[in-house]
Amino acid sequence: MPVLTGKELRIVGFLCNWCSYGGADTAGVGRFNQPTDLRIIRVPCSGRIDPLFIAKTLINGADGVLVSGCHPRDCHYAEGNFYARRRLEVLKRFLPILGIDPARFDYTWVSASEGQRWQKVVTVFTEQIHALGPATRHENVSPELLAKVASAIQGGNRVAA
Amino acid sequence: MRIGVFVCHCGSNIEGTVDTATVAKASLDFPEVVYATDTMYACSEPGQDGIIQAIKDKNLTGVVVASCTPRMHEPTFRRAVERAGLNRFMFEMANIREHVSWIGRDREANTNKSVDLVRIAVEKLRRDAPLIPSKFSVNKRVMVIGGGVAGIQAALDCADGGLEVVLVERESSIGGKMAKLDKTFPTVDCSSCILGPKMVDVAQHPNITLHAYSEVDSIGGYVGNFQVQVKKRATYVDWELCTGCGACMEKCPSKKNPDAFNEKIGPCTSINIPFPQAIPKKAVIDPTTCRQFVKGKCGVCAKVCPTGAIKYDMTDEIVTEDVGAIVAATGYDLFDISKVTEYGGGRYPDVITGLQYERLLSASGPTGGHIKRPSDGKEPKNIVFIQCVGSRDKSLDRPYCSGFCCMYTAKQTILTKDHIPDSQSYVFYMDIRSPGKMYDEFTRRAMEEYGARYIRGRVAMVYPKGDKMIVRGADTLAGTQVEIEADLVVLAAGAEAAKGAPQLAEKLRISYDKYGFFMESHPKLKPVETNTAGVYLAGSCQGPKDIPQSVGQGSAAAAKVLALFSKDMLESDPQISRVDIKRCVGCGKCIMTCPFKAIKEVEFRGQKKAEVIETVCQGCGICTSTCPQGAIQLSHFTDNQILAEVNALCQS
Amino acid sequence: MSRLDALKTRIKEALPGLECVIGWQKGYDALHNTPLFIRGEADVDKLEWGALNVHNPAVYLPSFAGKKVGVVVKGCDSRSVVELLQEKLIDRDNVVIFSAGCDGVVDIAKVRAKLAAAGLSAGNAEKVTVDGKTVTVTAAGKAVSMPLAEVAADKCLRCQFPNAVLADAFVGDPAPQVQAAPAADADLAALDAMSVPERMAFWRYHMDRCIRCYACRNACPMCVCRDHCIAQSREPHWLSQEDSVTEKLMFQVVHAMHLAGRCTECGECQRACPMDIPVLALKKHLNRTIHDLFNYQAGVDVAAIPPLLQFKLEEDNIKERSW
Amino acid sequence: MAAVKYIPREKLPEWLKALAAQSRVLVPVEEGGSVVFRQYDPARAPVFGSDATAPPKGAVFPASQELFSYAYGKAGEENAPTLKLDPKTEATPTVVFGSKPCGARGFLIFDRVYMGKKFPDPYYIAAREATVFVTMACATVENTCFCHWVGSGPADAAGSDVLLTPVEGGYTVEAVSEKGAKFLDNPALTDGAAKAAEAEAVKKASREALGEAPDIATSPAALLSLFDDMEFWRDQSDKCVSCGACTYLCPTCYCFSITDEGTGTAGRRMRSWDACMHFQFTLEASGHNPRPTKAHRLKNRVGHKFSYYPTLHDGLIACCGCGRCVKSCPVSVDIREIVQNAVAKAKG
Repeated sequence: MPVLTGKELRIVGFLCNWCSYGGADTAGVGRFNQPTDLRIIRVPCSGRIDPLFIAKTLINGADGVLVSGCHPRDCHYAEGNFYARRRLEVLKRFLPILGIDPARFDYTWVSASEGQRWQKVVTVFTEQIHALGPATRHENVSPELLAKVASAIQGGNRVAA
Repeated sequence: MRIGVFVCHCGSNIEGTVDTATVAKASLDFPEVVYATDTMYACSEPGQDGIIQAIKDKNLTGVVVASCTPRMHEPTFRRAVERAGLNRFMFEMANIREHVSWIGRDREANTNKSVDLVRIAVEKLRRDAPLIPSKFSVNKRVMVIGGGVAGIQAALDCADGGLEVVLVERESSIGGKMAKLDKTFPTVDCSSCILGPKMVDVAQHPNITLHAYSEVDSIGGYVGNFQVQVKKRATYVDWELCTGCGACMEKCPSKKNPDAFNEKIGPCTSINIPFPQAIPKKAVIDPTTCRQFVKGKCGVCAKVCPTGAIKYDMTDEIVTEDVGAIVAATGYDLFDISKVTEYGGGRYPDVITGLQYERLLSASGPTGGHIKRPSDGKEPKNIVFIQCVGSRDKSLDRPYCSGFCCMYTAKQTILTKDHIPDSQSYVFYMDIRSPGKMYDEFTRRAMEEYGARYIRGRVAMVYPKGDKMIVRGADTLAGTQVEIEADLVVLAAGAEAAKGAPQLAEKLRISYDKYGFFMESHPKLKPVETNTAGVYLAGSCQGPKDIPQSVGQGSAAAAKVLALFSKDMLESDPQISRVDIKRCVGCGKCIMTCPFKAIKEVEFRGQKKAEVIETVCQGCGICTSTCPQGAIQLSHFTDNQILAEVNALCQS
Repeated sequence: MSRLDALKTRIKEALPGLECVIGWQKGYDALHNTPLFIRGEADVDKLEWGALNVHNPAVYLPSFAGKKVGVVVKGCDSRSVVELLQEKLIDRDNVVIFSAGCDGVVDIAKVRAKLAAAGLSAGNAEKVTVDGKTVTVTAAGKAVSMPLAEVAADKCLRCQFPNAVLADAFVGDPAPQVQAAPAADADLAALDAMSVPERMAFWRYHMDRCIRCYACRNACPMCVCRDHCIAQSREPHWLSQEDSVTEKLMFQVVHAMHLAGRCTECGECQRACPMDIPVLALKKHLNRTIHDLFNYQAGVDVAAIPPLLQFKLEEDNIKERSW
Repeated sequence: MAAVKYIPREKLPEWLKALAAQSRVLVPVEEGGSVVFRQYDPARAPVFGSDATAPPKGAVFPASQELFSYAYGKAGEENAPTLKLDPKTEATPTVVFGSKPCGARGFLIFDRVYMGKKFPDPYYIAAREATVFVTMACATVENTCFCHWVGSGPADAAGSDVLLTPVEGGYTVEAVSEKGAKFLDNPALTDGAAKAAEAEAVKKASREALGEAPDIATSPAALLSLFDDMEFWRDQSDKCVSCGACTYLCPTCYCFSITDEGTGTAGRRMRSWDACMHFQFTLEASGHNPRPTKAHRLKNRVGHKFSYYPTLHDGLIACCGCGRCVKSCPVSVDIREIVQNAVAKAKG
């Protein structure tokens, strides 16, 4: 029973321990109501988040991935979120070429004190994913779309030919 | 592995919206889970005993507790499983309170989500390995950054506790903001009379080394073994020789410089000792105004100095201090009142800050303790105090209360009446915040005994009319507009983070909030700790505080340092990165990206390899996400563990 | 003296101090050259220089770690050498770079298509001549001429570096600069024109026939994990042994992301693919992103730091989302 | 054997449709510039002219195959683990239609390994028995073809069940096995006696186009004698990039590895193609690798095909001469050249 069918979508969060995981805790302590879809994976630092984790999660069929770390300059490890910012931005721009809607992935910064901000981020992101609906996996591309793309390529050995 | 899962009710905190029994039952379907139960309070003594008993009875080799945030009780439960004979890292938590039960009322969805969180905790635990900390020695010296009252207290307590203390002060004297105050509330005793002796103690304490006129340049290392580079700024006076006699100040021809110690309402000489009780009492030349520097000729001070201490060619000097702990006590600065243009601060000389008013009240101030307004030196009769200038104001991005302004304004109205018996003080306020011992009584006295007129309402604008300042505002209790002809307007400028605080926080690798105040480790339970081991906070650098609170925090931080140094060896956190030497190709990308220089290149059978320096590694994992072949793995957060969590959530 | 003869002369001079010199020679038929490892003077005369030198010999350099080798490079290949030097995967003192101006190489797949259009099979190629701007292939007794511009590798159509960016021995006249032709990026343009779901279908269509031989990876000079690649060690378990489209695509994503900011677009991944899967498009797309975000291009500066291994406190081109 | 039949080119779809009604029919089709075997779809015209990029190996020996699925459970008070296995040996009846002779012949090499008495492989046997090969003799040959070196030829029917030969207007059809004979019973097929001579001419012409094969009869001994000559193997393997293209595209390469892929308490045991050109092929758990370099690995690949296998299997060379390893190699490593070099070197 991974998600409640019809009610929830599969949304995975990667949160740094020091800021955003704490921010999510603060939101909880403050009883800030949030949608229930998100499942949080705790990592020490946003710099620990290999963008490939996100690619893997989305390719494996998650409907959305949310990453949150410390605000720039406020990283517990000084520099982790600066590396993360570059890598995550590159990934975000890479996703659409793979056929994955980039709106299924967002990254942001939430500090341990920003419970309300966290509530807002989760709510807005969850709504965004629900607006997109369940993600299609590459295996499940419709035969019609596959045929359409195949016929456009037919006869060539390169993308455009 | 044999895994036990304990699902906590947390009284009704979790059980209220999560069916914990169902979560426990569902957990039994997860791989290698052989025991699962719900429990009333997992963290309580019977709760912990239950876990320990189950580990023994069921031969568990790993434990998952589904309860509150691991940021709260992970250490508690790790100690519990350790007491039962397991390695304390064979433990994972599922946060079903802060992340589930407290953020939604849908019991079905919450229960289902809790099962998922236990599922990923189990998958992570299955890939946990026992970790054993290594020990390292502690350098039992402490650095205190900031020589205000909080820093002084921390330094003295540490020094009295037998530690070597290095105190670093940005200005040429310690004392901080308190040294500028005339009297202190609610006792109205003389600020320098109570602070002065402590400053002298600092100077005389054999365990304290003071670097005044100095700043922290960079910080390396880790708890127990920090290396701090301190930049001693050039004073152009050899302090070994300077006796503080003041002859140079008498003869200095450049006399009209704004005096920073006097909050720029009085002049000072280019070579200066800020105030008579300064510690150290040594002169400093300001090269931006000194004629020797500006015009290239003068040299008067060098001629008159009886000890030949003047050194125009002095340069900044870097000294390295090795310490085991650091207390940050860098205080606060004042909100820039010129940002509230309708009050005219910065434009009209007779609109001043509360701290400037303190200098006017002080016998050692520019007016010798006589209240004379800056514009024409006349004694003011009608004085208007405006509260919350740069505090509790969202439009200025200063939503917080600075805490101590209500009290010092009350004190200032009392002192005003003492100085000028025929004067009248008016105070525009939003609310009076006086929750300390004897505080509310004190504000009452200001109103009732000293006749200060408190007007609840905001001031709309302040403008000059002849030699008066017209203060126009609202009296919300009377429901009327008020206009007062004032001789002097005193703004209770709010406290804000000290200049350069974020930069220092970055050097210390501690967090700071959006206003620049340093973040404590826990707002209630760890108020002087930070998230960086070995770095503590004291005083207003964490948020605005009055003197007793600052002193209390100084002592608290000292107690933390003394407790840390009570051990000869510290245990390093074993959650660090490790290199699989077979897979490492020696490309050095991890070395390039490590923020702590915790990875070095080594030769292994003629090949370049990376090696982690255990005590330096902080466990951030940047290296792990940088290494393409996964040769360097952060223990407890390995690629395999995170992938297992991902797979547990995204089963195809 | 021709470029080839000049190269031979310089290699002969240097050979005694070198483990070997890597270049090209004639292959199994007229259409195929193949990498050459010159270990003795007799081998030098096998060297070829021209449009059939399609391979990037930089791929072999890291395997000679600790030994001093020579390598003959085209302009594009030299960028890989620069990148290897930058990442300290090879030692500048241990590599001698020979080069000459390059007028472009053919894309065998395009030649194959041209021949097929003429009713001929590339598998029957008997003779190939490259004369200035024209390639003439004789197969089954029939000669077919094709403009080099129409059968050149895509990378040649937008070549910025027809002359090596780094060389110890650059011989002959430099080759003229190339005017970038839009056809060079037709692959990206086609993908750009597709909707996001169509791109998903596109990869589903192509990755389906991937045989997981990892020629794309092994031909890539920047894939330095080699024997320890997670694709096969499956430790860490980034990829499973399932031969599903998602697993195959995931490998391409791993490859592309590991190359982000490092890929010089030599195109070997796609050229090497026996199943003609257009995997280069992924890297080209990433390179475009890297260039947009960080104004960076790999393989031109030995002293540069790849953009994902550094950062700026304030990024110029990354806009934070407001919530 | 039955008499030669004939089918006009335009009637092929009719026959294919009839076959597809009974079995899975795999035909070579163009896909993104490559030719691969895919389930017959009347909308996609098969490509019979040139040899497929990938041989029909996967029809019988899939790139990745589930051997069985498993699920762990728990039982009793103590939640003792239980295991449920679900093996999948049944095979789908399949017709591989339009492979070249070399593609079908490859399975002869498999058969001796997987259908032997010692270790019969139920998965392979089931799939092999369920598959019929309707093979297309070659009318043309390519530079990389060398089937005639290994005892085969462009019209070799070994391993096939039906042999088609392209002639003017269509194909002659001959059953070459009893299994194949049953497939000729279709109205689209007519008597082909009149075309038989033309078909024979086509076969002869393509065989002649291959020219004379060099004598490599001594290859088993020659390769063995060079086993320790690592300089020889270094020179042969210098340009190899250690990918698996040659192996995975080879109709005779039959090596596999086995892995369990599970999530949670359930999973599948997979058998997948493995490639001896990869470092991991012989990597031992200790970290030791008896074939640490590509020279060792290439030596094994060539040695296995032209020495060790024929020594064990009555001189049968484990190569069908399709030339895919040469044609698809990113750096044109040429196994013919290596074998000849070895034979020459051994002669001295």
